[in-house]
Amino acid sequence: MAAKTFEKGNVAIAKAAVAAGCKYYFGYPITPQSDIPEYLSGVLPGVGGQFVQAESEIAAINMLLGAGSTGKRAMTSSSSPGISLKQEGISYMAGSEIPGLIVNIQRSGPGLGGISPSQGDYFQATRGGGHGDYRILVLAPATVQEMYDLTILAFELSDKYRMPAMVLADAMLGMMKEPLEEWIPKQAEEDKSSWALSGAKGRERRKIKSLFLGDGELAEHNWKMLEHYREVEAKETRVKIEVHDDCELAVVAFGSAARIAKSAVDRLNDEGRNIGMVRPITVWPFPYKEIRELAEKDIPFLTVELNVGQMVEDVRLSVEGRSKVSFAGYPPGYLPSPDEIYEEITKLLDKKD
Amino acid sequence: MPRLTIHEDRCKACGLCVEFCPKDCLALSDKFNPQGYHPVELVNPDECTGCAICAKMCPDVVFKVEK
Amino acid sequence: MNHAVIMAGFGGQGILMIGNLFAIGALKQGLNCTFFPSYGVEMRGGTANCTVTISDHEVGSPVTSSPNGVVAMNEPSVAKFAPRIGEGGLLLINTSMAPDNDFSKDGVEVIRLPCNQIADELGNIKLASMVALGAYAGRCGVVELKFLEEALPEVLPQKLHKLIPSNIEALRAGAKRADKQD
Amino acid sequence: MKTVFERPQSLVDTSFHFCPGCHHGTIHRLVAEAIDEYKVRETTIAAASVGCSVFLYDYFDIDVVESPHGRAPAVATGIKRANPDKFVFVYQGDGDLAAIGTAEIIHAANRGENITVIFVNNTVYGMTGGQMAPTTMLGQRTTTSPYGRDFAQDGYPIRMTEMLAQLEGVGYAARVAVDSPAHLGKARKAIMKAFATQIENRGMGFVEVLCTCPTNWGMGPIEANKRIAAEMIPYFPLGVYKERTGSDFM
Repeated sequence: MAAKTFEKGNVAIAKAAVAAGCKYYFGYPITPQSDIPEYLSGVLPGVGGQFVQAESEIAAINMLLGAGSTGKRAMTSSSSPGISLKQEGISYMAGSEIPGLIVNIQRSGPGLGGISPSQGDYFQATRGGGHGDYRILVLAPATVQEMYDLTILAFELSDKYRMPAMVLADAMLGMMKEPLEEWIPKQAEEDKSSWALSGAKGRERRKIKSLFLGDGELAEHNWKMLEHYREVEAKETRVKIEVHDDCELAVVAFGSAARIAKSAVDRLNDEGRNIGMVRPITVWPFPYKEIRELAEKDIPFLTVELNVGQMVEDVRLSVEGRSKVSFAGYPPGYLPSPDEIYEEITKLLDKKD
Repeated sequence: MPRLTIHEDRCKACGLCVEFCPKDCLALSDKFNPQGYHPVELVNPDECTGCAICAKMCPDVVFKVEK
Repeated sequence: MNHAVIMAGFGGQGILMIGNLFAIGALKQGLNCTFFPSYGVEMRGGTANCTVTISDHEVGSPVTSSPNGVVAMNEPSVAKFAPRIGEGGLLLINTSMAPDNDFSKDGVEVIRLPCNQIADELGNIKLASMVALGAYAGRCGVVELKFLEEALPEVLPQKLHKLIPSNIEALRAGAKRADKQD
Repeated sequence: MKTVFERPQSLVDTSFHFCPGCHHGTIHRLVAEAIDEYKVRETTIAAASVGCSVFLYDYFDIDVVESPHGRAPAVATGIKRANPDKFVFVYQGDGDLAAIGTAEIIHAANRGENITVIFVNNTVYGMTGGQMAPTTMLGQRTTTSPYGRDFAQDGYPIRMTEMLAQLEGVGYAARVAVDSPAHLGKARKAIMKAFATQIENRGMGFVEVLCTCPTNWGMGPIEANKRIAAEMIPYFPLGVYKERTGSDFM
């Protein structure tokens, strides 16, 4: 086992990108994710890569689109307002089936908002975000180690399914330090020679595009993408479930909210209650099936988010009315403590008892 | 004598070739091509010098010129 | 065991440095830990604070509203964080920067230590935060001093490594003075 | 018998969708001739833009990726940075390059991206139906300047070549036209130079091509062709605005 270092979440992402063989970074500075471009601007030139500080987030995402179209592992990173600007390019990448990694270290919105942690971009991330009808892979780490592990996984899934992938974290996970064990993926990078642009030498020319004007062409393309999505949902949904028999209530939370909620849940369980915890690791694909199975056991849910109610809609869709879904949300700009979540859970249990 | 090959089907009858031919060798014909245009035709083959100005001015790459 | 401590003071007092040192010391002792800094506007001249959470199991929340301890390097930090300390908690007040503070709370042990003066006596005023950390660590006992000393090379930038002995001295002096207060 | 003129090999043998007399076809052909001349067909990756030129990928026998509106220089930056051994060009209209994509072209130029840019200026938005472009001439009526472009209302037509030539990252900048055999010869030469600039690693090669949009100008192809010399060239002077002779980057 490699020695652990004590690392910032943002740096863990940057290190994971290098470990995953990503040599190309395109980005524009924004708090609280600038550690990522700062780290990579130092490292990438030394590994034969390229670091480009773009003139805007719009340019950066399109540089990613360009590099991705040639099959090269590449990435961009930003925080909420910058991710909004990238939506155009993400839509084009999705429509053109170009892989690439987008990191969103969420801050508080709307607008310029603030730089404190938030989960206000859940809808934007999981519903496509840009125009059209598409999905991208969205992975939600909750520890610095997961910032590393899921970044590598995001590259792999993105290549495998030719879909843009997003690591959806926030200012808390980006700025905090935790022990990190670095590792190098053994899995060889996906062979992209069957579709990537490389110059039409000894083969037919290739077009990578999202414009389909022929009769029925676009619908056919979108049906094909939908098939992809269904495959991803079936194979790549990841969720951490800690629910025991006779569970009184299961808390559903992802990312930093899950960290805070976990402390409250641990405290209640130490006090003799039986509270479960469900933490989606992929938020698209969302673990609908897994949550529905818990609902079938009559377990009620409390969704905890650092927003005023986004993922809770997915939880409600999961249970399809089978059990009660409560919500504890904290608007962008406010960071709750474990004690406050403890109180929320206690209130719910009191009502039930 | 130069040889002018006209890919009539491609012609959109914009007339730039006719306009710029220094020897007035070209004209738009009365017939229709599959695109519904009156394609260009060589009406004065003896005067053609193979200068290829028609080919260069044509936006639709209708001509091939040999000499 | 779960121990959350908030360290706070003016920017430039070495707050984030001692927070890091405490965390890495805990790591060296075989414990789990998280370090969550305040950042952004506060880094530019105002107050700085960080939360270090140490646990013998997986660390849950990296933030807390009721810390087990507070290291307050100046007056505003006492006012802001000390009232949040939970039962059985520990507060270190740097009396050099908060001379008249008389904060007290039931169930909270208070160490009052003139960290700047002690550092000055050691020959380097910049060691004040190390004195404070030594005092806090020595008293709360969550992380042994020897692990903090071991962690120093990882926290101090290379160019300050020649100052490791004086940093060790400051840690030990803090621990010793805090001990004497009983 | 010797072939004096024929379809360039890297131009796919198919009809253009462009309107009669539209110069896009002419410019496509010139670019294809340059691809053939420099034998880069098998190493070229182009970034298509949005507008009438979006179908570039149907006409060139090369690898092409489509870009969002205005972003082709950024897309090309990504391609070229990740693949410095490939030949990368963009082909953009005036709405794409000089309006929505102004930031992308200026900064790609300023970074000295080693790419070739073909900028098609026909003073109007073509595909969307003849709206006013940043290059629309003063007094020119379009569907969104029904009283004619007025500088007090809409500003002056933008001269991109002059602007970009100022930037150190640009190795070659020229404005040409394709309205006469003489101008065509110079246009061909300029496009070749812009290709060579990239091949010799001398930064961005930029060629602005003045051309017609007979349909949206409401003119016949010949009348439209005459407008270039009569109205456009006096405001958009032709010529080479910059040409680095060697690797003289600072």
